[in-house]
Amino acid sequence: ADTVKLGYQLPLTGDTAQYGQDFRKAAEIALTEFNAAGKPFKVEIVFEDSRSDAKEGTNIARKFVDDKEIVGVLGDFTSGVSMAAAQVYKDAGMPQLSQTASHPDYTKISKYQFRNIATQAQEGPYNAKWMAAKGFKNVAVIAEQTDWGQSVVGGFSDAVKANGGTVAFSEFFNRGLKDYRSLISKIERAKPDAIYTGFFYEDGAQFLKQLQQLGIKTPVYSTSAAYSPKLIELAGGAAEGVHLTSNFLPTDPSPNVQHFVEEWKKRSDGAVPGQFPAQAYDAVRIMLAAVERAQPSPTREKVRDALAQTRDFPGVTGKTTFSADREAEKDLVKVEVKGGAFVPVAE
Amino acid sequence: MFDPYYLQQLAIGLSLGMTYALMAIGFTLIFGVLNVVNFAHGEIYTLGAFAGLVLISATAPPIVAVILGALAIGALAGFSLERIAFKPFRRFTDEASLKSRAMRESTLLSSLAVSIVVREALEIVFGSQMRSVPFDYLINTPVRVGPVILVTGDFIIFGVAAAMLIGLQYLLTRTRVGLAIRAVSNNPLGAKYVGIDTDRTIITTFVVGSMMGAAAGILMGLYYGAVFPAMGFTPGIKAFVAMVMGGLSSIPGAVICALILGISESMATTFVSSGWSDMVAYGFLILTLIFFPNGLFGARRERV
Amino acid sequence: MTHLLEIRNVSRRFGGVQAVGDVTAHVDEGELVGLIGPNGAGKTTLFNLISGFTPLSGGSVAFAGRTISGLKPNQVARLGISRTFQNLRVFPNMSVFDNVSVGAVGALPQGAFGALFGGFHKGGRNRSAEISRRSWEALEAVGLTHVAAELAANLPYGQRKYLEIARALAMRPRFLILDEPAAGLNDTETRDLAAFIKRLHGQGLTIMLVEHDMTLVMGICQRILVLASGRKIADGAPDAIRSDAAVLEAYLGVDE
Amino acid sequence: MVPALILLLVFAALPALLAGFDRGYFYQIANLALIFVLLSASMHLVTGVAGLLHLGHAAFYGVGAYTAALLTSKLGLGFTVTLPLSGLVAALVAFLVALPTMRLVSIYFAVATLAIGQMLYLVMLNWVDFTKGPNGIIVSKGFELFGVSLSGRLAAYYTVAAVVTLSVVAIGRLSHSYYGNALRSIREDDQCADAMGVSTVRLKMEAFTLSAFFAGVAGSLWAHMTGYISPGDFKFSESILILAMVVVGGLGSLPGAVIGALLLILLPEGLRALGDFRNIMVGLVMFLSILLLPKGLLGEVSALRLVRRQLGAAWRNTGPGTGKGEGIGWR
Amino acid sequence: MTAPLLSIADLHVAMGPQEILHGVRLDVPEGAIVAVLGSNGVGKTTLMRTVSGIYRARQGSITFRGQPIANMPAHRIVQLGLSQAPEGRQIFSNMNVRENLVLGGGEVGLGELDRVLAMFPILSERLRQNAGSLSGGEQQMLCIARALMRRPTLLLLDEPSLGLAPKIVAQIFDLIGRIRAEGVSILLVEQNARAALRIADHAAVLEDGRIVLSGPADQLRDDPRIAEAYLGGHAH
Ligand SMILES: Nc1ncnc2c1ncn2[C@@H]1O[C@H](COP(=O)(O)OP(=O)(O)OP(=O)(O)O)[C@@H](O)[C@H]1O
Ligand SMILES: Nc1ncnc2c1ncn2[C@@H]1O[C@H](COP(=O)(O)OP(=O)(O)OP(=O)(O)O)[C@@H](O)[C@H]1O
Ligand SMILES: [Mg+2]
Ligand SMILES: [Mg+2]
Repeated sequence: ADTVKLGYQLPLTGDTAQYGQDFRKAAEIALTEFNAAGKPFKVEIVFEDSRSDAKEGTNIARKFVDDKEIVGVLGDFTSGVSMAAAQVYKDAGMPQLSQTASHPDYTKISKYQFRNIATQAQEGPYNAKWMAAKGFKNVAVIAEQTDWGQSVVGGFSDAVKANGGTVAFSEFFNRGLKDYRSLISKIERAKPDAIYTGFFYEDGAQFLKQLQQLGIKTPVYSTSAAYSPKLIELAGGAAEGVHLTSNFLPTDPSPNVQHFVEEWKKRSDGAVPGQFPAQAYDAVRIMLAAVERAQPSPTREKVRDALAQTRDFPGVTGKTTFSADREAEKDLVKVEVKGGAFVPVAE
Repeated sequence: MFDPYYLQQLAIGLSLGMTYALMAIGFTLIFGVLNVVNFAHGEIYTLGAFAGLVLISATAPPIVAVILGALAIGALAGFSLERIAFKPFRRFTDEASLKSRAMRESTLLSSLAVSIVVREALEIVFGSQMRSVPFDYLINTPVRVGPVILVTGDFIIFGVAAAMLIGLQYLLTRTRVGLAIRAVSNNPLGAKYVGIDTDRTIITTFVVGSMMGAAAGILMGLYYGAVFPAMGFTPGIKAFVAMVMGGLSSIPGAVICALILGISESMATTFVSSGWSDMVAYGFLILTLIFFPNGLFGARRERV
Repeated sequence: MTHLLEIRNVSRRFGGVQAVGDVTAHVDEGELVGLIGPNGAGKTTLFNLISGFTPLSGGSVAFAGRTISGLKPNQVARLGISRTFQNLRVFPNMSVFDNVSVGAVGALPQGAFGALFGGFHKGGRNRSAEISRRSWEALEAVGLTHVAAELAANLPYGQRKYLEIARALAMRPRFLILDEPAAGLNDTETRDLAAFIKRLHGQGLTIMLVEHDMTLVMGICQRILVLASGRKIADGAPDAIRSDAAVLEAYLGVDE
Repeated sequence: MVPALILLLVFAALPALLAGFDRGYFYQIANLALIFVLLSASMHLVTGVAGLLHLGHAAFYGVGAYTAALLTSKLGLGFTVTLPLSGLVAALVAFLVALPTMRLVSIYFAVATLAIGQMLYLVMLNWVDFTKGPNGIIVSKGFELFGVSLSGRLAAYYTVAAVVTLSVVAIGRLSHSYYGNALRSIREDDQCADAMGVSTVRLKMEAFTLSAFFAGVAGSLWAHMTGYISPGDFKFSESILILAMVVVGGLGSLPGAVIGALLLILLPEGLRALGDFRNIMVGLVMFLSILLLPKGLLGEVSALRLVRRQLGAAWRNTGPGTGKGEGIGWR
Repeated sequence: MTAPLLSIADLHVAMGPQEILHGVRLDVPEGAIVAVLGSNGVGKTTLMRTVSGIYRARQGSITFRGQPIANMPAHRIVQLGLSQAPEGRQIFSNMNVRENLVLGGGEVGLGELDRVLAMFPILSERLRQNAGSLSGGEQQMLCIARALMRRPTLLLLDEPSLGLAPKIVAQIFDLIGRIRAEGVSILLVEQNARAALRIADHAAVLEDGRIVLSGPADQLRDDPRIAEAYLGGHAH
C-alpha cells in the first residue's frame, strides 16, 4: 500500500494530558523521520484523545477497528484504559502496542497485546538486588495505589525476601496525594535502611521535598517511572542522591539517542526528554518497523506477527525483544541524581 | 511521656488542616454565607496560583507583590465569574421560576461549565503538567518547634488564614456590608425592599471570596512548590466538606472542621494507612452529620 | 365519653419564651371550634404541638383515645388530623391536581411497589384510582376542578388558599385544623369561606380554626377558645366570649 | 405509555440507521449513551423528582459493575444472573448507607452522598483482596440470555436497549404516578409534605435505593459490555457528569434526563474533530444551554406544558362528571 | 394645586407573556392616604412592586417627587424615600429582630429605632429573637416597623393588617393616621376595605389590571358597587 494508517489513543486533555501530549510529540518525531527516509510507502498516525477515561478509550478502539485501513494501534497511557480498549482489539484482531501499560495481565488478554515497558517483575528484583548489594537489609516500600503500584510492591517485596532482606514497611498512597509528611513520619518510625518508592515524578517530587523538610536522610530508591527531568525541576535539591533505574539516558552518546534528544529539544524549548517519551518514541518505531516488515500489503494479522518477531530492536531505551508472551525485555541502567542531573552509576 | 511521634503527626494534621481551611474560608463566604451554589471556586484558586507563577517567572517581584498580583486576578476572576455564570440567572422574577428547584440549581451547572472551560483553557495554555515554582519563593524552610518539625509556610498560612477569618468575621458581624451580605443571602427580595443594592452586594462578596480563593491558591503553590490546572479539585472537595460539616454559613465552623479533617487524615495515616485516610475523614463527616444534621455550628431549621 | 382531641397541661418553651403554658382543652367529635388570641399568644404553636411539628415540653395530647404526643407529623396526619398553614404552603411547581393528590397519597399506604406495578395488579390499580377519586372530590369540594392542570404557582392567592384546604381534605381527615384561613381575603371572600367551612362542618367534619376575623369566628364557631401569652384565658360560646372582660382587654380591644 | 412507545420505536429503529454505516463505533456509542441514559434517568428519581442533590451516584454504578464482574470472575455466572443481582446488591448497599443518612436535608444530604460515594470508591480501590483494587477485573463473559450468547453487535445493542428501555419505563411509571407526586412534594416543601402524611424519610430512602438499583443495573451492562472494569470508571467526576446530564436536560423531567445523557455522551464524541479544544466546547455548550434555557432543555414546567397540550382534551374529558375520571392525573 | 407626590400613568406590567396591569393611572398627593382596593389577584401587589422597582414596567411612567422612577433599580427608589411593607412580609428570617430593623434603617441609621419600637412594644421584647421564629402577627409588625425605619416620604403598605389581632389592627390604622399626620404620604392596599376607606383620603378600585373606579374615599364608601363587592354586601 502507498499509505499505511496507524491509530494512537492517548490522553491529550484532562489530568494526564501532559503524558499524552509528550507521547504525541515523540510519535511525531518518529513518524517524520520514518516518512522522510524515502520508503516506498508513507505511514499516517491518527491520534485520538481518550482523556484517560475507559469510556472514551473503548469508543476510540471501536473507531480504530472500524477503519479498515488502520493496521495497528498504539496506546493507551493508563493500564485501565489500555485494558478496556484491549477487549475490543482482542475481538477485532488488532495489534495493540502500549508504551506504558504496566498491568501484569495486560499482555495476557490476547496475542494482540504488546508493550514496550520494563515490567516490575523485572525492575523489582533488579532494584532489590542493587539495594541488597548496598547493604540495605531492612527496607520500606511505598507505591501509588494503582495497578502499576501494586506490581511495584509485589515485584520488589518478593525479591527482597528472596535475597534474605526484610520489608519493614509497606503501604500504598492515593495518586495525587499532596502531603506525604504523615506517611513519611510513619515510614521513619519503622527505621528502614532505605526506602523503595513506586511513584511518577509529580508525586515523587512532593515526597522528596517533604522528606527533606522533615530532615530525613534515609536513602531513596525508585523505578524508571520517576525518571523525568521534571523530577529534578520540581524537587530541586531534595532530589539529590535519589537512586533509580532507567533504560533511557539522554546523555547516552549513541547517535540514535542523541538524534532523538536533539529533535525533542527542538520541539520543547530545550527541555530534555524523560523515560516515558523515550518509551513512546521506541514503541512507535517498533510499530513502524513491524509495518515495514509486513509490506507490501500489511494487514492487522501480518503486523501482529511482525511485531511478535521484533528482535533486538535498537531503540533509545536499549535493545527490545518481544518474548513469547509479548513482553519487552529491557536492559536497565542504574542512575543517581547528582548535582541536579541524572548520572549513571557504574556498579 | 508522650511519644513525640504522635505530636509530630498531630502537627502535620493541623498544618494539613490549615491548608484546607485557607481554601474553605473564601469558599464558605460565597457558597455558605451568600448561599449561591458555586462549583468554580477551585478554578479561582488555580487561577490565583497561575497568576502568581506567571508574575514570578516574568519579573521575579518580591513575594508581597506576587500575592497582590494573585489577589488582583482573584478579584477580576470573581467579578467575571459572577457576571458570566450567576447574574444572568437573576433576570427572572416570575414566581414559578423563583420557587423552582431547577432554577435554583441552574447556577450549579453554569458554574460547573465555567469551571470546565477555565480548566481546559489553562491546560491548553500551560499544559497539564505540574509547573515548578522557583525555589527562592518557596515557603518550606523547616522550622523546629520542640520535638516537632514544621515549615515556615505553616506559620504563614496560619497567619493568613487567621487574618482572613478575623477580617471576615468582623466584616460579617460588625459592618453594614456584612449585614447586607447576610440579608441578601437570607432573602434577596427583602433586601431590595430595604434599599440594598443586591447586585453590588453579590459582586462584592464574589470579589472578596475569590480574592481569598486566589490568595489560597498562590500560597499553596508556594507551599508545595507545584502549580497545575487540576490543583483546585481536591482542596475544593475538602473545603466543601468542611463548610457543610461546619454548618454551611459559619466561617469559623468551616475552619474548625477543616482542621478536624486534616487531623483525622493524618491520624488515619498514622493508625490505619495512607490509602484509607480519606475513608476516615469521610466517615467522620457522616458521623458528624448523624449527630448534628445541620453541621456542627449550623442554625436549626426555620420554624413551620 | 372521651373527647376526640384532648389536650392536657400542654406547654412549650422556646428559650426564654413560654409560647404555650399549661393549656388544657378538648374538642369533641363534630364540633367547630375557634381558637383566638393576640399575636404571639401561642395559637400556631399549639397547632404545631397537636400536629407533631413541635415536640412538647410538657403535658400530653390524645386523639380519639390514643396518645399522639411524640409522633411524627406524618404519623399524626395518617391518624386523621390534617392541617393548613398560616403562611400558605402549596407545592408551587406541581399542578393543582398533583398538589391535592399528595394529600390523598399521604393518607394511604405508600410504596414504590404499588406505583411500579400498579397497572398489573388489582391492589395497585385500585390505589391509583382511589387517590384519583379522592383528589377530584376534594377539588370539586373547593371548586377548583377547572384549574386542575394549572401550576400551583400560577394561581391567584385566594385560589391557593382553597387549594391548601383541598389538599387537606383529600386526606379525608376526621379532624381539620385551619390556621388563619381568611387572612388576606376581603369581606366578600371571607363570607364565602365562612359558608364553605360551615358546609364542611355540616358534612360531619370536626374543625378547629385560628382566625383574627371576628365576623367569621363569631359567625360560625360553636365554641371558642382564647389564648393569651400562652395560657388559656377563656373557653365558651361566642356570645360569652364576646363579652368576656379578659378577652376584651387582651384581644378584641374595647371598641369593635 | 406514549413516550415509552416512542422510546421503544426510536431504540428499535436506530440499528437500521446504523447498519447503513456498518460501524461498530456507532453501536459502541449507542450502547454507552444508553447506559448513561439509564444512569441519568435513575438519578432523576432522586435529584429531579425528589429534589435531593445526589453527588455519589457513580459509586452505585460501580457497585453494580463490581458485583457483575466478581460474580463472573469468581463464580463464573453469566449476564442473565448478574444483571438482577447487580441491581439488588447496589440497592442493598444503598439501603444500608441510607439508614443513618436519609434524615438529612438539602446540602447536608448532598454532602453525605458525596461522602458515601467517595467511601465506596475507596473500598473499590483499596480493598485489594476482594475487589482486586486498582488492578481492576476482566469480565470474560459478554451479554447472554440463559446461555444464549448475545454478544454480536446487533444482539448486544438490543440487549442494552431492552434493559434500558424497560428500566426507563419503570422509572417513568414511578415518577409519573402518585408515588412520584409524593416524591415531588418532598422536593417542593418537605415539612409540608410531612404534614400531609407523606413519610419523607421512608420515601427518600426508597427513592435512593431504587435509583441505586437502576444504577447497579447500568453497572452490570457496562461491565459486560467493556469486559474490563477498574475503580477509575466510577470516580467522583462520573457522578458530576451524571448530575450535569440531569441538570442540562431539565431538573425534574425524565425526557430531559434522557436527552441530557444523550447530549453529554454524544457531544464530546461528535466534537473529536476539534482536537484539544473539544472539552472547552463541551463546557461552552453546557453553559449556553443552561443560560438560554435555565430550566434545562426540557424543564419540569415546559415538560408539563407539553404533556398538557398533548393531553389537554384528556384532562377535560376525564373530569369526575364524565364517568371516566378514574386513573388520570398522571395518565 | 401642587403636583402629586407619586404619579402613575398608563402603567403596563407583564409577567412573561401575560400582561397583568393594563394601563393603570393613579396619583398620591402629598400628605394623603390613598387606598387601592380590589379582589384577589387583580394586580394590587404587582402595582406596588412595580412602584418599588421590583418588577419592570413594560410601558408607562411613574414619577416620584417629579422624578421618573419607572425601572429605576429598587435600592435607589428606596433611597429616594419610598419604603414599602411588602406582601409576604419579606423579613430576614435568619436574622434577629434588631438586625432586621437596622437593615431597614439603611444609610439613614438607627435614629428611628426607639420611636419605632415604641409603636410595637412586643418587638422590643424580642430584639434578639430570630425573625423567622416570630409569630405571624409579630412578623407583620416587624415588616411595617422595618419600613418605617427610614422615615420615608411615601410609605407603601401592602395589606398591613394581614394576620393581626383586631386590637392591633385598630392600632395599625390608628398608627397610619398618625404617620400621615407627621407628613408621610401613604399608598395603602387593604382587604379590610371598611377600615381602609375610613382613614383614606382617596381610594381607587382595581379590577383585572385596570382602575375602574376612583375618587375621594368618602364618596366611594357610599358607592353601592363597592358595598356589594368589598364590604360584605350591606351598604355602609
Ligand atoms: N422557634 C421559636 N423560637 C422562639 N420563639 C418562638 C418560636 N416559635 C414561636 N415562638 C414565640 O412563641 C410565641 C407564640 O407564637 P405563635 O406563632 O404560636 O403565635 P400565634 O398565636 O400563632 O400568633 P399569630 O396570631 O401572630 O400568628 C411568639 O411570641 C413567638 O415569638
Ligand atoms: N411573579 C409573578 N409571576 C407570575 N405571575 C404573577 C406574579 N406576580 C403576580 N402574578 C399574577 O398576576 C396576577 C395579579 O397578582 P397580584 O399578586 O398583583 O394580585 P393582588 O391583587 O395583589 O392579589 P392579592 O389580593 O391576592 O394579594 C395574579 O393572577 C398572579 O397570579
Ligand atoms: Mg399564628
Ligand atoms: Mg397582593
